[in-house]
Amino acid sequence: MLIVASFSILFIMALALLRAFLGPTIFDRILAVNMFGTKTVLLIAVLGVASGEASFIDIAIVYALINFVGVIALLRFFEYGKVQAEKAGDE
Amino acid sequence: MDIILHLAGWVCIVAGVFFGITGAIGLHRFPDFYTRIHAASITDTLCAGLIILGLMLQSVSIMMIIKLSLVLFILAYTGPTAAHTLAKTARKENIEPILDPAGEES
Amino acid sequence: MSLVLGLFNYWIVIILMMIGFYVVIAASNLIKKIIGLNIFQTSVFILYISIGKVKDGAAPILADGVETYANPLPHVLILTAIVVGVATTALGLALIVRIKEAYGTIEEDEINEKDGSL
Amino acid sequence: MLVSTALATVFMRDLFAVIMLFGIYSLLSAGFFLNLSAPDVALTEAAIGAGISPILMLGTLALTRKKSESEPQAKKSINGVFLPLFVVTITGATLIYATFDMPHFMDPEAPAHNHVAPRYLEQSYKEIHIPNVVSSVLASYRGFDTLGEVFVIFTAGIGVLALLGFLADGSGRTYWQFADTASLRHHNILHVISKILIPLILLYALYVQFHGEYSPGGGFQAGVLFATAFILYTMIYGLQAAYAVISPKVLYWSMVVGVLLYAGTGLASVFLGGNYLDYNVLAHDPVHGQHIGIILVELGVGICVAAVMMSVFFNFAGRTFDPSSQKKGGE
Repeated sequence: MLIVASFSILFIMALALLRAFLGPTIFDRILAVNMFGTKTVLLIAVLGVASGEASFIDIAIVYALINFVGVIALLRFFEYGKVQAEKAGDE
Repeated sequence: MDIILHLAGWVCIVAGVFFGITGAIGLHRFPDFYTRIHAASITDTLCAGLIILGLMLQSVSIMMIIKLSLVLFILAYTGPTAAHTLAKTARKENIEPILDPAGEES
Repeated sequence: MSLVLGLFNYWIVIILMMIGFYVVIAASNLIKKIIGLNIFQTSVFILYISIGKVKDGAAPILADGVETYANPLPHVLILTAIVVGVATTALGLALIVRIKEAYGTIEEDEINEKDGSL
Repeated sequence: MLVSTALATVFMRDLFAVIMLFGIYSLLSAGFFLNLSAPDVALTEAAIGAGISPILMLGTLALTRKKSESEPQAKKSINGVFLPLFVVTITGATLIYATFDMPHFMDPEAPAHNHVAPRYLEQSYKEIHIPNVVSSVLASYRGFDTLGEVFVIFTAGIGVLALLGFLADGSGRTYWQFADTASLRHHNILHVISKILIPLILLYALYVQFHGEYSPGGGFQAGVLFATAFILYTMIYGLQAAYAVISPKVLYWSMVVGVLLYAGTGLASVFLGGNYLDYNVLAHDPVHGQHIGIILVELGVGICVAAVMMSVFFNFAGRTFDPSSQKKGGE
């Protein structure tokens, strides 16, 4: 049963990946990346419970944190690049 | 008692997976960026929360439950924040939402 | 059939490696080249880790009642290799920044042109 | 999962958003490592592949990007596409031919498993008394290798500093822009949340550092996590605020201190009558000595990695368009 759960999470991940490829705007991609990360966390948690190893959950925690930082970084540098492009355009 | 917990866990996991799949389909079917954020954040919070709750009900060791609740805590904080920041930045970048409901048909 | 299943991981590694290799050769953008290098690197990591996997083996953290473990040696090597990899990537990116400042571009052809015209 | 990993990379080269996809790719490969029962490696790959390296690449991108960014891709000649493809196909075919001699996947009889690995697995608990074999091999049996790796990281950090310029004076003119113009200062919710999250990440990094003997983790991962917390802080509050918390000088010194702590542990064991990096002599009985040695060494690694990552990030973040180089680029 947990196998079924993990496979359906994989399916969701595939859909999110597709959105990341297709995404018309850059924000769609970031959104898909974020969702993908969350689903990875879930997948690891499911695998951890299925195999009964508590140490897998540690990794899930790290993923959750890092994923957030990554998304913020994407947004951050997107804005940053915009500001610089405007500045370069002004000169 | 054990069986009830087990069953409740499965119900949570199945519901979570259901929400996840609907959200993922919504991510593809919805017409513009803001509705897609809605779909994605449903999967981020509801699906993730339910699945982890289900796993907590399933798991045996107390350590694993503590760690899972930590994961739940972090996800509950980061998911909505990321979605909010994303939406705010997108609005600043002048991504237009589709406001006219009839426009969806075309 | 067992041949395919037994060697599947190597093939995946080779496909990944060749993709990375292709990107390194063909892409003219220097940042893309670095990314290709990273893909190549990751394929090597996967190769090592998949060598380290033993059938039914648990993660190499000793516990009671577990008989077989995965081979810890590749894990150690790759663990350090990942960190070293990111350090070298950072060095490469720093070089790119300097190239951009010196040449005003990070496309390989344009850099060659500029060198030729000097 | 394997197939989707390959798929991800195949599509990756098409788009300018490759960096984002590269983050996904790292996550996938980390999940793959996890499946292959290598939690330590998965932890490292997650922290680095999904965190640090995309951030650094984005930093480079932000520094080097100009308005015309996707234009040059269209003008690839046939020669430029098919020749590499040809070379790649030939090489790949040769390599696949070579795999027919390789031992099968998950085969316990493969030569890799019959060399020193069984000894590590059987003896290390007796000799070192640490459940996580990866940690004990990393810090003790292969201490020399790890020392070398730490020096490589240290050197790379120095190299980046040399290339992107020292900013030790703290008040230079080039990086004030970064702090003012674009920090995510207007996002109030983000501020509050990251105030909660940053201590959590720091705490977790310490847990990974000092619990590394019992669960996946150790100096490398902890250092990266630690750096990630500071990077988050920098991204949200701006560079000046980050300098106020931890100044570049402290970073440079802690880089050196980390390496010296590692090397010094080795020297200490020499002075106490053992070999270099032979921790047995550090305490009255060997097992205890090994514990002390591993903890010290991991601490050194952690400090060094964290300091290098942070200073590299600060260098990238602090670098903005220099007006002079801007003019040169316009010519």
